[in-house]
Amino acid sequence: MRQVYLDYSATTPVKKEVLEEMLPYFSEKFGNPSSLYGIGLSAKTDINKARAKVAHLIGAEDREIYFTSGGTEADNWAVIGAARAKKSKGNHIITSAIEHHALLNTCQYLEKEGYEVTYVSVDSKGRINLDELEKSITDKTILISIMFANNEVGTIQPIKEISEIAKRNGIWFHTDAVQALGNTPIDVKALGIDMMSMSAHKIYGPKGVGALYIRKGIIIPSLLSGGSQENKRRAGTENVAGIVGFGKAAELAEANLEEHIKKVSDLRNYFIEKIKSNLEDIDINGDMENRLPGNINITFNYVEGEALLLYMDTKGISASTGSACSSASFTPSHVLHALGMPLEKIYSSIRFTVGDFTTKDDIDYAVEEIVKIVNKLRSFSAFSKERSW
Amino acid sequence: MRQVYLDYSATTPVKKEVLEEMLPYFSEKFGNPSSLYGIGLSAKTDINKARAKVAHLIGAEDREIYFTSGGTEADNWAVIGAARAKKSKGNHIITSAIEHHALLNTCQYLEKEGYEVTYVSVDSKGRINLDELEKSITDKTILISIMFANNEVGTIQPIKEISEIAKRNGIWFHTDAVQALGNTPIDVKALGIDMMSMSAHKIYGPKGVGALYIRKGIIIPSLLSGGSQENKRRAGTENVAGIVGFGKAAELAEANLEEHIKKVSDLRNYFIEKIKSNLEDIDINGDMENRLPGNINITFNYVEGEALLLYMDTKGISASTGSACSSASFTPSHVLHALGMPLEKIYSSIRFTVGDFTTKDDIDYAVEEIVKIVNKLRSFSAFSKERSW
Amino acid sequence: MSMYNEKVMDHFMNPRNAGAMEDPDAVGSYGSPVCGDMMEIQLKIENNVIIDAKFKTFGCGSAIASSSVATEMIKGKTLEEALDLTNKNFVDELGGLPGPKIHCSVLAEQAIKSAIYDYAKKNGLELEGLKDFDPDSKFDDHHDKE
Amino acid sequence: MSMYNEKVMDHFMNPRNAGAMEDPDAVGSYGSPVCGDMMEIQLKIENNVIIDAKFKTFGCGSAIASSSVATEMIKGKTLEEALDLTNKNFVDELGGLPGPKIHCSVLAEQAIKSAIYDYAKKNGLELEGLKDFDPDSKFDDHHDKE
Ligand SMILES: Cc1ncc(COP(=O)(O)O)c(C=O)c1O
Ligand SMILES: Cc1ncc(COP(=O)(O)O)c(C=O)c1O
Repeated sequence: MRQVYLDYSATTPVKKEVLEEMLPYFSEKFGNPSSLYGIGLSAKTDINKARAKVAHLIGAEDREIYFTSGGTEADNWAVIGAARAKKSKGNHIITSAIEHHALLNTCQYLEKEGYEVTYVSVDSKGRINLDELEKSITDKTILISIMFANNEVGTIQPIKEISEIAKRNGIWFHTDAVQALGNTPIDVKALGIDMMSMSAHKIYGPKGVGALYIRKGIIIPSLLSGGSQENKRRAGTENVAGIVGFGKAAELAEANLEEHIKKVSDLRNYFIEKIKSNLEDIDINGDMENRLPGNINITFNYVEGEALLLYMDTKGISASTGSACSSASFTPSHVLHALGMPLEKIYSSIRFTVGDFTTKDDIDYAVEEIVKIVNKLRSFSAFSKERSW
Repeated sequence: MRQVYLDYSATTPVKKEVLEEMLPYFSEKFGNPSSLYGIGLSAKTDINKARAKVAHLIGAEDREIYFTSGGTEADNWAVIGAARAKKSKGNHIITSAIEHHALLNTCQYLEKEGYEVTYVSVDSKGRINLDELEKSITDKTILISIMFANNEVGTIQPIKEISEIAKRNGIWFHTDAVQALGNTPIDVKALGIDMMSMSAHKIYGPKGVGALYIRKGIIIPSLLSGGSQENKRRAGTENVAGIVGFGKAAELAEANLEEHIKKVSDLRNYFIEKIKSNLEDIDINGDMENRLPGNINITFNYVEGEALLLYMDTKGISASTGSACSSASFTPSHVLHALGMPLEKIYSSIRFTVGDFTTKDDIDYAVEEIVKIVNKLRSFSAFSKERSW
Repeated sequence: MSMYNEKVMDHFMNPRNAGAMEDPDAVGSYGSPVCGDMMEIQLKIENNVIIDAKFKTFGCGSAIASSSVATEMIKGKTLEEALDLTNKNFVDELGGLPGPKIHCSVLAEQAIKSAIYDYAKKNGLELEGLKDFDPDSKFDDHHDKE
Repeated sequence: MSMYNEKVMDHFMNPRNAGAMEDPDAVGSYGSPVCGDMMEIQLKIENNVIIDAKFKTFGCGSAIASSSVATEMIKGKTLEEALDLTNKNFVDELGGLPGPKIHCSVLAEQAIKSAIYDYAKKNGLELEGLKDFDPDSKFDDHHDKE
């Protein structure tokens, strides 16, 4: 059966060039980078080459990049690290209502310890309220953490404006750029970012490796302690193959950035136009201006999302309701909720993301099948245009 | 140049069968295991197959295995998790003086927070003092964490006796089995272990993946929070390829256990006999009875370890001083120190570990070269039998 | 690979009795769009026997499959027999549902009860199986909250 | 691949002047086995000029390479000239050492000073370059502690 993968925000396939670069590190160049002999030292050198590539993609210095086991660890580390480092200054953290659970749940963990967290609201397009952000700052505020781009609706935040507010108030600014990386230009220096989370598997690299950018001068305690890897800030034998793969993926992302954005946003717009002209009663969610190039979020009114996903799956079409990691948990998306959408619409919403391997033909096929499926499901839905909810 | 790798305790090459099993998960079966569609669900199923293999190797139930980014994360999680979970009961942790830094540094981190830690001493062979352990228990003791086998001298601890002491006193017992796994039979139920750390790259699996066994009934908070992966106890998109590789490595370890132990300990003994009969003034450290099959730790009196390692490296022979992760840090081994060795002997000690790909011929070559090197370095050392330190 | 077994998938992909009928003798519904699940059922009844059933469901795979299998199972049954069926019977007939999805089958049970209640009310029947049925009961969120 | 550059590796693998001589005119040492580094140096001196040097070192790669390059550099130099050499000169001559290893080169500087001090004492010389040299100074741990 034809397979059309439209869930690049959940994860991406490892690109051929990336896998090729990784392969020697499993069984040949397998040395422990902390060792003093040849195959150990060369592994260390190769990790540092990967570090330089990731740094270059975001305009950082090499030594400001710390490899982690993924975006989740980077988010946990940044927030818990800032909380511990700034304990004597205060206990207040500002974030947004639409962050990824890696951030939200870490904040909740800290709340149980007595930290206070403000969740700034967003408008119906998913852009945070800058005024509200600035007003929520107190003299106890130690961290502002606002995601660069949202994983469900793709809305890109006004990062520069946020960093200026943070700077003006002498507060550290962290951003979760897991979705933004490789999908929009990022220059951490120009944007005034203090810490930034990244993940390899969203940019055609392997799963289980990510990085935290920590601006030099910022000192936070380790989340994982032990050996003296990563300049003594993140312990654990390095996932050498994974890191090398992340480096290569970053290099490709940088080289292809413009082309990628153009290609993917064209496909996205084609998808949206096509589905709009073939189906009634659908809503396109999010912000068409400040949006990740590949993101499409649609409410198919009167059709429940999981049912739609499963029908699509039988046609080889992959997409998701909300973020992948909550797909299996059947809870309505906190992001769409924060955008002010009613629950029934949230249940009827699907995220599609197109990527580097998507073709126009894929979209023609997908839209055609989706239209058929939606019409079928609507034919026996308890709701309809006539009997609206 | 001939390469003879004698540092299997630092890391192991990924076995061919393991890599083969991993390969499809990078670019083909690349789905996010939290997704609802085919390639996501099958990734999830394959993770659970790997979980079953790891569980089987140690006699655990599948659902008691939680995958992590490595041994370091497992150690950090177990100790910090227990500390947080048992906060209301007490603040005292008992461990040993010869633990890996992943454990020691985590304890130190907790000490800064006000926890109290007792570091039980070991005898000259590296076995912990059970009496001292039991006497150090107070009504505030919440965790006993003693490593299964030591990474530097290979000494295996009396795990059953320790777990009985823990049980008798109603205290959780964690063990760092990163080095023991695949090198000695482990049955967590028979041994009464509550939590156990493991790492794939020490058993011919990939770097950057490990696991924590958490006995059912034990509830500790997550170290990484976010998505609902790993039964909601360890967030982060799963390193699917790595986990599948760990599963395969565990399966092979179980199938080959007896043979592996026999082969590797024969090689170890051959190495020791051969070097003893060709060099004077060397000491074999550790315990010849309770020892990991592949571990050899030798003091080459009057010859500094790093110099020896580098000379060996030029002959293609890889070994290490102390643990790999402290090799680069030039601090004398805390393990040999705890065994009561004087500093000059610590500086003159080297760890060799033989493994599944080591041959007798490798050892003949290595010993021959090592003898030449030691004699050369001794010829211009400031110390000698005559001018002893 | 799917989260549901083949039988569930079959009922989900090819739902039996989906849609509406003309002049139903009984109509019932259960659920709420804000909970993500809503089922409407229509019945044709002759001599106390359900001779036809149709459903319309807004809901996930297991809600649709349960609607399908439930309408199949009640056809040919007397009202009392139909009232005896519980969501467990539907789940069993489907060969099982994933743990967090079992509650979705309650939808069908309750919608059927609601339709028969409607019929009983209109026809002045007193049915043992409706003794504990409260047509105004608040719709509980039958999804696992996690 | 190695942590040291080629020149360091050359001096380390093929140390110049390693070993001992007969009837040295001066002997000095520096370091301590408990610090993992100890160097002994022997000099032959004629007319205030170092005409031969030998060393014995227990220590790491950079300690041995520094010993080798230092003994090469002082040969042919007057005592004053030799005293002027610092560990930085040895490191430069070696083309650099890794950061945490630079301190190991201090070993050679101090051992040379100690030998010349021995010679000066035996021969009643007063050397400007020894003004600040304290032969009984405690040996500092020159390794980075971390
Ligand atoms: C915005 C965002 N943050 C964090 C994460 C977590 O990253 P990882 O899956 O690498 O742990 C994800 C993806 O899952 C994400 O989309
Ligand atoms: C005893 C012991 N514990 C923990 C670790 C850390 O494991 P990892 O390298 O997977 O983080 C190691 C190895 O480095 C080890 O030998």
